[in-house]
Amino acid sequence: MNEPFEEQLSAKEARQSGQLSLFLVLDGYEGPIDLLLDLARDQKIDLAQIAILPLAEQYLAYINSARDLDIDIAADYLVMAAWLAYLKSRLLLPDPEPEEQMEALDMAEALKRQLLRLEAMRKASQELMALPRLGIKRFSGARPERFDSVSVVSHTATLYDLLQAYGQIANREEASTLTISASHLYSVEEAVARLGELIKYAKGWNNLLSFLPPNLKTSLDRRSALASHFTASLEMVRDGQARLRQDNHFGPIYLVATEQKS
Amino acid sequence: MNANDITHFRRIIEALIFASAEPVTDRVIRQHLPDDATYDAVMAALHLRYGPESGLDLCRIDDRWAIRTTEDVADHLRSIKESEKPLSRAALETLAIIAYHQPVTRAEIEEIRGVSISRGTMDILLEMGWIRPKGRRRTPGRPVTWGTSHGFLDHFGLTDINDLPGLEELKKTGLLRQGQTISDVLRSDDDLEDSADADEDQLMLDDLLTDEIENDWDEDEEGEGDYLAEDEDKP
Amino acid sequence: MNANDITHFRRIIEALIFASAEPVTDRVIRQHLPDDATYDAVMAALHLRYGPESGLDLCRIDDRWAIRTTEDVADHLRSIKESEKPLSRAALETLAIIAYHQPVTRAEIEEIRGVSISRGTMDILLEMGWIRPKGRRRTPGRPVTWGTSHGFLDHFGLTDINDLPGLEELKKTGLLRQGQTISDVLRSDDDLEDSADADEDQLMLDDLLTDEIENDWDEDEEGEGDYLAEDEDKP
Repeated sequence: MNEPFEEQLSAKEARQSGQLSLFLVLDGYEGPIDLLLDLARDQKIDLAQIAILPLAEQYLAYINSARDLDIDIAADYLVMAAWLAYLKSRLLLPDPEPEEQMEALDMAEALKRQLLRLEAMRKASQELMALPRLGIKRFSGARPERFDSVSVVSHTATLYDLLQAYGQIANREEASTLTISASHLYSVEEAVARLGELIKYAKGWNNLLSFLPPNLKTSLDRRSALASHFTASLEMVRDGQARLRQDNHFGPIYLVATEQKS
Repeated sequence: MNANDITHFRRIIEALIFASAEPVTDRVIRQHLPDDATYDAVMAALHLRYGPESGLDLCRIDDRWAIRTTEDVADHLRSIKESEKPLSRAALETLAIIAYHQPVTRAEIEEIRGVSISRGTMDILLEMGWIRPKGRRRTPGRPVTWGTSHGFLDHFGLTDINDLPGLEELKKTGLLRQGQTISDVLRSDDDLEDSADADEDQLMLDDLLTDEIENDWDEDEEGEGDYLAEDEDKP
Repeated sequence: MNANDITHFRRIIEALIFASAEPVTDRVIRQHLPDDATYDAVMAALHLRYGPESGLDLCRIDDRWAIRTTEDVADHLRSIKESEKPLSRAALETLAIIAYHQPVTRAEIEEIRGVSISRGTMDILLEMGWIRPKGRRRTPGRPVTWGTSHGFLDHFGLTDINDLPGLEELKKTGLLRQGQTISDVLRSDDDLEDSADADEDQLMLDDLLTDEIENDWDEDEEGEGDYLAEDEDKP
């Protein structure tokens, strides 16, 4: 029932049958751990008893024969080969440093563990697939009926809600009209131009208020004109075109052009 | 054939009927059974098992068999849960626009609201029975126009669609602001999020409802289309 | 509560579970029952009814119930057997690793298999409805962790994840715990700084494995869609 496992078997058979099909064989393995696991299975039934050193040697011999045949070997197989070669040398030549000898043993242990773990997962996957699976060994009812309790949501709204909603829509529209009127606020640029012209004709100190345009209807217009004219007057003072005077706090502000003598 | 055998076959036929997508024909059932006597005994046992004691029924459909839930139980399971939800802001505004601007197309509603309407919004209003298609606009694409239904008048306690207060009346209630300043605009923006002010508005509206709706409405009775005349923005 | 009442409720719950395609949660079942005592009595009655006498089985799947045909009648139901799509070895192993190591990240799966997983492998398992994202690991990059779904339990006939074949044994061998592997060794050769992190991760993972596999399966039961927002470190 498990075709994939058959595939793997055929890869293994190919490996055992000789080197001609080496390329195909490597292709049939899912990475170096898979190949190692296959080699290990040849060596022992009980993977827990596996000897890492001969396994490393087998792997290296296998990769080398593939190399001799000029077969393209994927990088991870080569990385593993390098690592195993290193491990082998460390295991074979007892290190003078006991600490490093321990490290080599740890590495061997880690490899063994890795093999055991993958083997365990392979076995587990087969056991899983052998369970009484739905649609294979067990069946569900094929004519499901649905009883989701129909939840009927009725929406509530009062006349007040409705009117309020409409009022707000209308308000939004008015608001957008007002945005346009807001651009009629007196700009500083306008004030600079106006004040610059007017001040040429003004004699002596004059109240800043007297420079404001005459047709200011609302207090908002008035305030904005005042603010921009005041700012404009400050700019003119900075530029040396005018001087400002205020005799007391909150008192009237007077303006005079610099060319004139007060 | 002893009782054990009957149970054995009954179990098979039970599973077969359960797991088959279509009702199972007598022919197929018999294929699983050694003889007619077993067939009779098995079907009798199944009828017993799926009798009044069960929430399921062994139904005969022509020459086929199926196990279905009994009607009384199905009704029980299909319990209807009613719940009330306030109408969403989007739905409320859409409804208001339809009420005031009818007949109005979807595109026009979107233009007025400044945002597009999701399908669900119209669906909810349709489902509530508050709006209905009124016809088609004689413009390219012939879009459907929408209006309010009798259900709408019923629900909102209106006798006639012209009973809806016009914009001027809304202004008097404070629902629609007039003579706005920047701060007014800012405040009305706040209103969108903050419904705390609503109580205040409610009070004013109550005044309006008692004073004006009941007494004074007749003035814009005539002129079907005119009651919104002050709304120049309308397409 | 008398026997008649129990029968009344048993009929309803029987129909509910019988006719539902997906396993029915305890929560839904309880919604149809007045109290816990009735729940207990009804479920006991149903167990009796779908006992060995029946060709159908009342299966518990985590906190859900479903009626499925018994294994022993399967041979008679060959006509309705679904044609089985064989899974690739990669998919099978990935599924086993997810089932036994959950919650597990993609990188951890790759480490166990010693190769990278192709996109399609996880996709197939997701499409089968057997795996689901469980949260995110509290490690750099906050990788998504994977676990099995209710669909997995239902498909493989497991009541909960502790029923996985050989799980106890595997736990004893310690193979399910993240131990030092050759890729750790390779990595620590490459980059000594990394290995410090790795140890830390390992500690947390061990905690997670013991915590979650043994006790805490239901943790992210609700909010299937919320998993991305969820941390495994949530209370």
